[in-house]
Amino acid sequence: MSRINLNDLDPSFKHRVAEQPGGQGIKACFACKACTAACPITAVDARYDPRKIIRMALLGMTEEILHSDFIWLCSSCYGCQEVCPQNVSFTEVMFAIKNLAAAEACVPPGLTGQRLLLKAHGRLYEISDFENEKREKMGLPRIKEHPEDYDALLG
Amino acid sequence: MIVAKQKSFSEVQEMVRGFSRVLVAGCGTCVAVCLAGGAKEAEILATELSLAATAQKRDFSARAATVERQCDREFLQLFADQVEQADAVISLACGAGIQFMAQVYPDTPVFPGVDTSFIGVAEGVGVWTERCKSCNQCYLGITGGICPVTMCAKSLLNGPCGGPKNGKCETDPDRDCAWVQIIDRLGRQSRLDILTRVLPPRKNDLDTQPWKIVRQDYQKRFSFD
Amino acid sequence: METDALIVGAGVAGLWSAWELALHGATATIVEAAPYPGGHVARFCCKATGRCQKCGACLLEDVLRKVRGSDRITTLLGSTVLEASDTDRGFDLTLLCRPPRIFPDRCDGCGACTDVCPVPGALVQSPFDRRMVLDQQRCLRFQGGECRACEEACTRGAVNLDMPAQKIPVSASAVVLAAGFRPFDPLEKPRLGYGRVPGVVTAAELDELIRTDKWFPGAGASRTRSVAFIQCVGSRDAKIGRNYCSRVCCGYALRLARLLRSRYPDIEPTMFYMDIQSFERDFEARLGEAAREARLIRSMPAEIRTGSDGRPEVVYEGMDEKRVAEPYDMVVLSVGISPGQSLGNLCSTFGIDLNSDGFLGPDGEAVTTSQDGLFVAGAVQAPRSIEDSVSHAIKAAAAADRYLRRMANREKQ
Amino acid sequence: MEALLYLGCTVPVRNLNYEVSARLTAERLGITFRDHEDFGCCGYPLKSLDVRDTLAIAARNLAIAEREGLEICALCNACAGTLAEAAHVLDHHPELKEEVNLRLAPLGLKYEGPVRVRHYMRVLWEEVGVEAIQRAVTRPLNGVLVAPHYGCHYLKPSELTKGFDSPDVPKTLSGLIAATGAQVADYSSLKECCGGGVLGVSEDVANALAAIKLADVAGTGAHALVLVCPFCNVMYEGQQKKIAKAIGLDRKVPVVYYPQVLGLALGLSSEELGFKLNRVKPSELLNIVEG
Amino acid sequence: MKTPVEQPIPLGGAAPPEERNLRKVLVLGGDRVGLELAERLAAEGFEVVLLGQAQNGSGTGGVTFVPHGRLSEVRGFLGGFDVTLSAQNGRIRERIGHIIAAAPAEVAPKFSAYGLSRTDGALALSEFPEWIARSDPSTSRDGKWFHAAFLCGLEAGSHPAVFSRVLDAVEQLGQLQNVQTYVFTRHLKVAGADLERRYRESRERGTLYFKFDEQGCAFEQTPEGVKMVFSDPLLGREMELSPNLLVVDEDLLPPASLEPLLRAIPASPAGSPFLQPESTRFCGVETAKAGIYAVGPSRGVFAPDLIVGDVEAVVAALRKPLSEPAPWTGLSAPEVDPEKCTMCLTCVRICPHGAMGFRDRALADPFSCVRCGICAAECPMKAIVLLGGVEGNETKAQVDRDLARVSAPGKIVAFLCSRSATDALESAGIASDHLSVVKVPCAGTVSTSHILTALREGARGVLVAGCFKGNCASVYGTALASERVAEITRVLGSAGIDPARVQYAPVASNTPGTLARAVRELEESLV
Repeated sequence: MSRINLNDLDPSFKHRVAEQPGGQGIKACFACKACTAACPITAVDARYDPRKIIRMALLGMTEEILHSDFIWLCSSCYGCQEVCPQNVSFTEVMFAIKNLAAAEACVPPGLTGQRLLLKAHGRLYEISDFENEKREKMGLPRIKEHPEDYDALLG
Repeated sequence: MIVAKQKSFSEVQEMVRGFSRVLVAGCGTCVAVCLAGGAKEAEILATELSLAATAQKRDFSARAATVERQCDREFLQLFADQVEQADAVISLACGAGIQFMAQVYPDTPVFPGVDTSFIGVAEGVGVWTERCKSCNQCYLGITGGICPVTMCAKSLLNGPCGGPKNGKCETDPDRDCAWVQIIDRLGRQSRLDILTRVLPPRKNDLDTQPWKIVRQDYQKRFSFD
Repeated sequence: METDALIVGAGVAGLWSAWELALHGATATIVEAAPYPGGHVARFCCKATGRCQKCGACLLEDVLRKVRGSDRITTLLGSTVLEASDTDRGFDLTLLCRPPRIFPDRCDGCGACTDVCPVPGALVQSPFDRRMVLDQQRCLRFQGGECRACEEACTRGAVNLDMPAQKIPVSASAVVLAAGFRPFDPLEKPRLGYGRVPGVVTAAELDELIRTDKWFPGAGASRTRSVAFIQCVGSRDAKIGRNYCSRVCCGYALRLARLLRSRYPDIEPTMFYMDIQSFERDFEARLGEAAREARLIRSMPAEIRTGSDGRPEVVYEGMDEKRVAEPYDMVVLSVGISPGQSLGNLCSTFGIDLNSDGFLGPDGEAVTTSQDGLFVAGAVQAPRSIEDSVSHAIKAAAAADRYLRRMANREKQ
Repeated sequence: MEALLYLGCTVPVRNLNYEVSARLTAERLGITFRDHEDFGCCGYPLKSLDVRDTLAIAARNLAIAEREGLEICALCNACAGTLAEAAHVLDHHPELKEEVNLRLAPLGLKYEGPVRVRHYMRVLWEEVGVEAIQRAVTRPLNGVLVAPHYGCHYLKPSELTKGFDSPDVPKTLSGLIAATGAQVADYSSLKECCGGGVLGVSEDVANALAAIKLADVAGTGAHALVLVCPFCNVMYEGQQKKIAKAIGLDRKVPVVYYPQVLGLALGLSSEELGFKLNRVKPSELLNIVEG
Repeated sequence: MKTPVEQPIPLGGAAPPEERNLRKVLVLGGDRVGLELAERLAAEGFEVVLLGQAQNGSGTGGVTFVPHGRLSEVRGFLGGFDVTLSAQNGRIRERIGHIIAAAPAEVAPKFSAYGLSRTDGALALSEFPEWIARSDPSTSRDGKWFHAAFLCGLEAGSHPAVFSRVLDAVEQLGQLQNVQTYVFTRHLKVAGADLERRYRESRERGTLYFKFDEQGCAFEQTPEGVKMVFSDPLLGREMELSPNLLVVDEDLLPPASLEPLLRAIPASPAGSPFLQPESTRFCGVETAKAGIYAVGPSRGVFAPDLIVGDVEAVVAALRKPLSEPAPWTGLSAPEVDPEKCTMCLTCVRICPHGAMGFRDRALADPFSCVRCGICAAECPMKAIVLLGGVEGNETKAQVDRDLARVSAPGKIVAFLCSRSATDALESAGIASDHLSVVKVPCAGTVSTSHILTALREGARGVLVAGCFKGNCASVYGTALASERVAEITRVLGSAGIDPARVQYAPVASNTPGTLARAVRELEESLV
């Protein structure tokens, strides 16, 4: 990997992340490494490493982070933020970072599909008559969809 | 001050082998000051000898006694009773004291408990250095108060030998070269011109090695003419 | 009863302030809740490894010797301050003095009482002379129960639970609060396995075991070789409101590690840390030595759990592997210094506030408080090492002495 | 007690066994579930794209509950977590609440808060209690050995679960299982994440996570893995075949929902509890209980 | 014999003063601390000579300023120091009651440690306040970020006092727009009042920290500026930074003016620049010599708030009424028998506390002496005795008296230091029928002849139990005692006696096991 020149990085990135809901804590990190030790994803895929991601964000390696595939690997298990002694809600910070990536349209395709589903049905799974009949057979109440509300909310 | 150092215990033990009543005689002046033969050392040596004898189940006793100076007959006479009861004496005085002790008590074997080392000074706690060879022809007046006879490994009188390195003696890199120091000192005092005078060779004949000094003025007390 | 200075706490700071005040000619009364003096330090062992490691624990015995020899100092053990009000001459206080329930001259330290006592820690051996002492703040009988097991078990008639506690009014011109600290309770961090995972102890527990000669590495396959020290347990942790460094634990752990190794050279210590906080004069040299003897790993473990072989396992981020679960024979938690338990009471009794870290008195190093004539000394005010507590106590005594002189002058006029 | 039952997206379509057993057991234990037809998705799936969208959607559901004056009881860990977290965030950040309410206004909804959101297990633990469950048990599940799986959002973030359970030393699900008379299997990867959160991004990573627990639980010889979340179910039941093949697991791990286990202990039949919908059949377990 | 290193002879020098002036104080100052101390003392009625203070005070009476003055020699004792000062207008001799070293720390920028030299873009930490007063990094470069790097204990450990000053600077820069600050360090020392909180706040404002372990940072300095090349310990990737401003930290060192005082305190360890011995027993402002006090940097304390506390403590120390120390030993100061004293000056030179002087014979200053008894043990003429004893008017030396009372035959005679082993004995519960105990004030009290006497009287073994090395309150009492034991065991060996019969054991007052083990090991070696 080529040498990183700090003069070329983007010191404002950390402040931008901190402005996102949930991203506030990012700058408090003092790199104790407990988060990585608690991360189940790191254990199976070395590309994902909480303290490295937070380091890259703090250093301002904006492009490398937002265009990466690894930020989407967070399973949002909250393990990292439970162990953090500095109250960095890292799971929320990851959402904040992913939101920034999404704003730049760097999103895995599956996720945008879910958004469309919600707009269309107000649910991840369409409720067809077939579903409701199956439910009725088991003595369960029918379910309604409210796509208009979700469509309105999601614009 | 005369500086001496204690002989090893085994050497002392060996000397008095075969004697069973030993007096350990301390001297309260030079050897006390250089922590080799004062009252405490005398007592310690006596106790050590007794302990060793006890361990070997020998009939033995050692006593310690200390006087102001063993180089004076008056003080030595204070030992009379103790020497009477002893069959040998270990003197912790300098070589002079030991000999005088032996002379005053000619019937009793007197052994040295210390090795007399030199005439020197106390540099600090437990550190003594030699300053004088008692050569009887003192040059200190022209060598800035530093004795080349004592301090120079070759006792040179006319400047360094050519071997000193960084101000140290060629025989021992820890030892200051006397002549470098002499030149330094005289330089500080702006008296270097003194050294332009060449000193004649040191006299080494019988005239300069007096074994006796007699002050005629005191001797005259006894003459009535 | 009248005294120039009332000192709350007979730990190393309280004792030292009393002694310094006595040197100034003042009289001092020390009030200590525990049944023996010395506070936490009384349970610390000497960490010397053939040479002194400068832990400072011996300073307690030094000052106790002095305090015992001083006729200007009165020490009331088993006693607490019930009420205090300030007057124009100082403070009027009411003390609750609980007489010692075990007569030291009859007790031979046989331990029969401890064997029958239902409350752990209520009857303990004095750290100074092996005799037993009763902590009335734990004893069932003095907490509203009816137990007399120890009295009945003692064959020498050394226990007497019936002497009445007394309320004693005291007027004091100055008060020095030296109530000490509370070690962080590692149960507040359940992921570190304390109390659950076998082989996990606090540094202070290990310390006391060594002091009382009860710690041995064992033999054979179960011999303790690998020992992990976990730093910053309850320190530098904003999540639990401890946004401060406890200052002493790095040095404490390094000393313990070196002590263990000096006694049992096959012990291999590992230290998990963030930044090593020690800066005594010759520290860098000693850190170098310590680093050769202990493995230093800059990583905070996420969890300590019971491994498959029953040993404690430390889960941390390693250098190459991301998530390492490493088994150790023993895991030592370097628990931090927390504000003392009784601080809330002291605050309301004396009308002062906690500082920003939750300790008593002002921030920083000052020994004065918002109340005239009220001083703080030692770890009651901030985390402090033994040595620092002593120098802080000397300063507190200095300030109190100045105050006492001012009061005396005013009275003269 | 009475609560609005929040089904979320997956349960009412894919996990009818969970829903039916939850409703039946609740009824037996004196919990009244009310349905609300306006509930939709909790908002969790959009959190990666825009946290504000998630808050708005969650707030919609919360506002509905608020209007009804009832708390929400959710069956899914993610729904319970997302709704509870949204309520927590909105209650603590007035500026976000204001923003969200602007978006809700056109729908005729407003969130004032607070609204309480609890997982069904939490309701069981806190409202019914282990002792009452024990008393209600008519058919103790003696001889049954099951492994609990809590799931991440059940225990974390602890700001939301404080006072209920500990993410470090979880105990409630084990306690609830023990109340049925079944034995709780102890295994080392108890707190491991199922991986469901990354399934949409990387199936490999998700499966690798789920595999850890499946292998572990298989090793304990438990009769079933007990879940309380449809997300976890996707991994442990839905992906089990693939994972088993990939890691060479020769033993199937039956997967059941806690209310199914509880239902059995309360005397309900496996048929009533929807066991026929369990894809990895807990035949051994059912054999022990129903013979 | 090799030429020995020259050792300064401690300047107990003169005889203890007959009259003491405790109201006159010499303060070695040089900054605000010295001035404040002088004024505090003057306000309490002391007559103060303030040395080295260039600026004039606020005009408080009672302070004599000796600007640019230097201490050149100290002799004497508490209440009667004969002090020689070199001042601008020649040498001044003064009789002084107390001497306080309150000079500021030497501040040494660490440019050379990093291979850097000072330039406009590379400053020392102390220069930062002046730099920031005349620079405005945030507006000078139109929207581009200004990068400011601080070094803080990068090559070795730092000190909280240094980090606190780095934080001061970082906090100032943190107020500005478009300034990115970096701190390069090794172990960040946050163990000081408020430092952890300020550390966190600095991160919140955007400061980035690089904490190196073994690997460091390379500096390339050109006329254009400094380029730093390093591997980020957290990302493990090569990085470079060309800071617009590089601020180099500084070492805090003790004041250089202490030499004459160091010579006046025999217990100053060779080569140590500090006035207090390393021993943990010295934790206030007092040094090993009565009447000489060390404030802040002179005793190794650099944190500003701690120095303020030192000032308070030293003022109080001077207020204390004069009292003979160590009443709990029950001993009075050493008496020197004029008949026996041969004026060898061993006691004057060996006393760690500089408590011995001489006139027509050696004399102890009772206010400087701590009753350790090292002088008596070392006197070659057995001329010194420590008088007294707990029971009152004893007329014999305490140890000799106790030794005469113990029953030695068949027992282990244990000489126990009052600072350590005596306490340990109380809590150890050692069966006392094994031991004949002689309590001594310090292990250094036990002379060779005491040990030999015990053996002669039939002791099976002799244990000298004192403090650990580095812990002795008389600094080297321990070392002297163990050396004496070593010498005796050498002699015993050549005398055919089991050398294991005499042992020195370091023992801790608070860890009774250390004594129990020592006794057990000695007994086992005797079997």
